[in-house]
Amino acid sequence: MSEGTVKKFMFVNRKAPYGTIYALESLEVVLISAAFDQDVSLVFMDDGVFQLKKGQQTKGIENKNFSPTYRALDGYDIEKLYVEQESLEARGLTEDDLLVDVTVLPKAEMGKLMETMDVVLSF
Amino acid sequence: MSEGTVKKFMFVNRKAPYGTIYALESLEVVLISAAFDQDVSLVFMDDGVFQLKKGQQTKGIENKNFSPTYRALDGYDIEKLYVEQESLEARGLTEDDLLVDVTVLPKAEMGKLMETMDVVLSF
Amino acid sequence: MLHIVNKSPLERNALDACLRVAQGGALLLTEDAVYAATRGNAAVEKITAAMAGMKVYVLGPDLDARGMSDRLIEGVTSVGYDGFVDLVAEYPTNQSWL
Amino acid sequence: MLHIVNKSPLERNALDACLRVAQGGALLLTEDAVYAATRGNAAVEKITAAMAGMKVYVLGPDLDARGMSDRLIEGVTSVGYDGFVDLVAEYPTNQSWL
Amino acid sequence: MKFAILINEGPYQHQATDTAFLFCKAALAKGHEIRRVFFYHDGVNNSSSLTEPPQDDRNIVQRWSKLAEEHKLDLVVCVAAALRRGIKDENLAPGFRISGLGQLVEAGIEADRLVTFGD
Amino acid sequence: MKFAILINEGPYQHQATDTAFLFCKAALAKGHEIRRVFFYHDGVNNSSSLTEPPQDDRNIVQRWSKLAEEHKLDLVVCVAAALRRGIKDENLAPGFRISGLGQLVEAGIEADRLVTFGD
Repeated sequence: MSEGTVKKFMFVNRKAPYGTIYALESLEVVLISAAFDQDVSLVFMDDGVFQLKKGQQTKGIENKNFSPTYRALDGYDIEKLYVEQESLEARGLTEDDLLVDVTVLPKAEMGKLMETMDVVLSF
Repeated sequence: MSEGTVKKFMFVNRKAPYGTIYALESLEVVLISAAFDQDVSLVFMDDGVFQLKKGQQTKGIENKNFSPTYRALDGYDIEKLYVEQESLEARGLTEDDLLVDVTVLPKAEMGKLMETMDVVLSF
Repeated sequence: MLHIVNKSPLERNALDACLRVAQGGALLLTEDAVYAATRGNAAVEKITAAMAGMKVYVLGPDLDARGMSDRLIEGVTSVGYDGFVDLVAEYPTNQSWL
Repeated sequence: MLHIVNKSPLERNALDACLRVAQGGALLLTEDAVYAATRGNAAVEKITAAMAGMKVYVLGPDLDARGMSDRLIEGVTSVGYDGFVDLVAEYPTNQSWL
Repeated sequence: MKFAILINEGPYQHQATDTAFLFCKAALAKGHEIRRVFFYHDGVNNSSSLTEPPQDDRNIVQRWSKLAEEHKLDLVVCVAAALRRGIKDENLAPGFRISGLGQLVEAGIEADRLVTFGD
Repeated sequence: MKFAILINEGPYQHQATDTAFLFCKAALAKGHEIRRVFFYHDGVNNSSSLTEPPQDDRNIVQRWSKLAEEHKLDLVVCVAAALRRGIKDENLAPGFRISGLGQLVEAGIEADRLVTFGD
C-alpha cells in the first residue's frame, strides 16, 4: 500500500541543539524520509530555530557538530524549510543568522500550514 | 570521617508527580538520608508542590500512588518540610490541600533558608 | 487538527507554543498538562481564551492521579483513554507538542 | 551560594525559579541556559536585572557550540570548565536548578 | 482504523510510555489496528529484557511484550538509537525487533494516524 | 578539595553527562579529588557496556571507564534505579559498581562539594 503513496510529512523542531539529542535524531529521520519520496516540510520554531544558527563550534563540548547537515538537505530534495517569525524575534535572530535559506512565516500562517499536513512529527 | 558528621541537607522538589519519576526517586533518597542522621530539609516549589496534593488516585494510569509516603516521613524524623508561598498561589492551592503539615515561606525567606545549607540536591 | 500537550503550563513552553500557532480544532491535555485546566492555576486564563476557538479536553485518569479531578474548570471535557483514541480517529491529523 | 542553570529560559521555568528565590551569590549558565545571556533574547532583561544582585557567568564552550559567542551581553563573564570548577570551589554551596 | 505509534522516552523516567501503552490498549479494545509501535530516542530503552522494577510497580517492558503477543503487534526499536544506548539482540525483550528508521516513515505512510508520545 | 558528583540523565539524550564529564576532567586537572560519581535516575544508563555510538561520535561510557581507571574514580550506579532500567552486573561497563543510595548520601557528607548534573 505504501507503494506510490505520497503523504505530506511535517517535522516540527522546537528544541535547541546539543542540550538534548532531539535535534540530531530528528535530522536522521528527515534524511530517511527523503528516501521514501514523501512530501517533506521542516518547521523550526521556539528554541528549534537555534538549530540553524551559523557558526556552531562544538569542539569545546566534545560533541559532534551536525549543523552542516542542514546545508546538505538540498541534495536530498528537502527544500521546504519554514521558520516561525515570532520565535526568531524572541531570540534576537534574523534570517541572516541562519545556515540555510528558509521561508519565514508568522505564527498564524504556520498554524495554517500545519493544518494542510497528513503526518506531523514533533521533536 | 563521615562518622558523626552532621550536615544540613536540602532536597528541592520542583517537579510534578507521575509525569516524570523525579518526585518518587527523590523521596527514596530522602528516606535513605534519614538513616545517616543528617539534618534534612525538604523544599517543595514550582510544580513540586503538586507532590503533596491530597486525593491522588493513580489506578487509572496504572502507576503506583506514592503520596502516602509523605505522611510517613514523620516516622523517619524528617519534619522540616517547606513550601514556597508563591508556587502554591500560582497553582490555586492552599495549605489545606496538602497531605502533610508544612511551613509556608515566601520566596525571599526560602532563598535565605537555602543559603544556610551545606548540601542542596535538586530534583 | 488535534493538538496534544503533555507538559505542565508553568514549567514548559509547550502549551504556549501550541496556543500561539494552533488554528482551531481540538486541544487534549494529558500527563502534567492537565494542571492547566484546574481552578486557580495561573494558566487557566490561557485555556479559557483558547476555548473560544477550539474544543478543550483533558485526560481524566491523569487528573485523578494528580488529585485534581474536583478542580477541572467548566467547559473542558474529561475523557478516558478510549476518548483519547476517539479524538485521534476524529481528527485527520494530530500533533504532540513535546 | 552558586546557582547553576542549564535550561533554556524560553523553554523552561528553571531560570525564573532561580532568580525568584536566589539571594545574591553567583549564577552560572550552562548548556541551553547560555542563550539567556545572548543579545536579543527575550530573557536578557531578567539577566540584566539579576546582575544588580549577583555575579553572572556563562560556560564558554556551550556558547561556542551554539554559535552564540559573539552575542554575549556585557557584564557576563565567560568561563571554561576550569572556571566552572573554580566557582564551585569558591562558593561553599551550590544548587543546580534542574 | 490503522494507528502507528512513536515513543520517544524510556520506561519509568517519563510517563510518555505509560500513556502510549494505555492508548494502545484502548485502541485495540475499540477494534482499531496498531500497525506498528516504533521506539526512538530513549524510547529504545523500553525494550530492555534486563529491567526489574520493584514487585509493587508495573513492569513496563513485560507489559509491551505481552500486548505484542496477544495482538501480534509489531514493536520496532530504532537500530541507531539502540546502539547508542546499549540495546542489542542480547538484551532485547520478547516481541521487539531492531530495525531502521525507515520503519517509522513507512508506518507513517501506511497508517491512518501516527501518534507521538515523548518529552 | 573533595568533590562528589551526581548524574541524573542518560548518555546522548541529554548533555548533562557530557558536562559532568568535562567538569570532572577539569577538576582532576586542577588537583581536586573526585570522591565519588553517583549515577541516579536515567543516569544509570551511562554504565551500560553495550552502547555502541557511531564512529565519529564520542563514546560516553568508555570515556567514564577510562577516566575511572586513570584516576581511580569511584563510579557508583544506584541499584534500585539500575534494576528499573535494566542495568545489571552482566551489562555493567568496567570501572562502575552497583550499590545503594546510601553511597550518595555518604558522598554528600564526606565531600566538600556535591554538584548535580541533570534535566
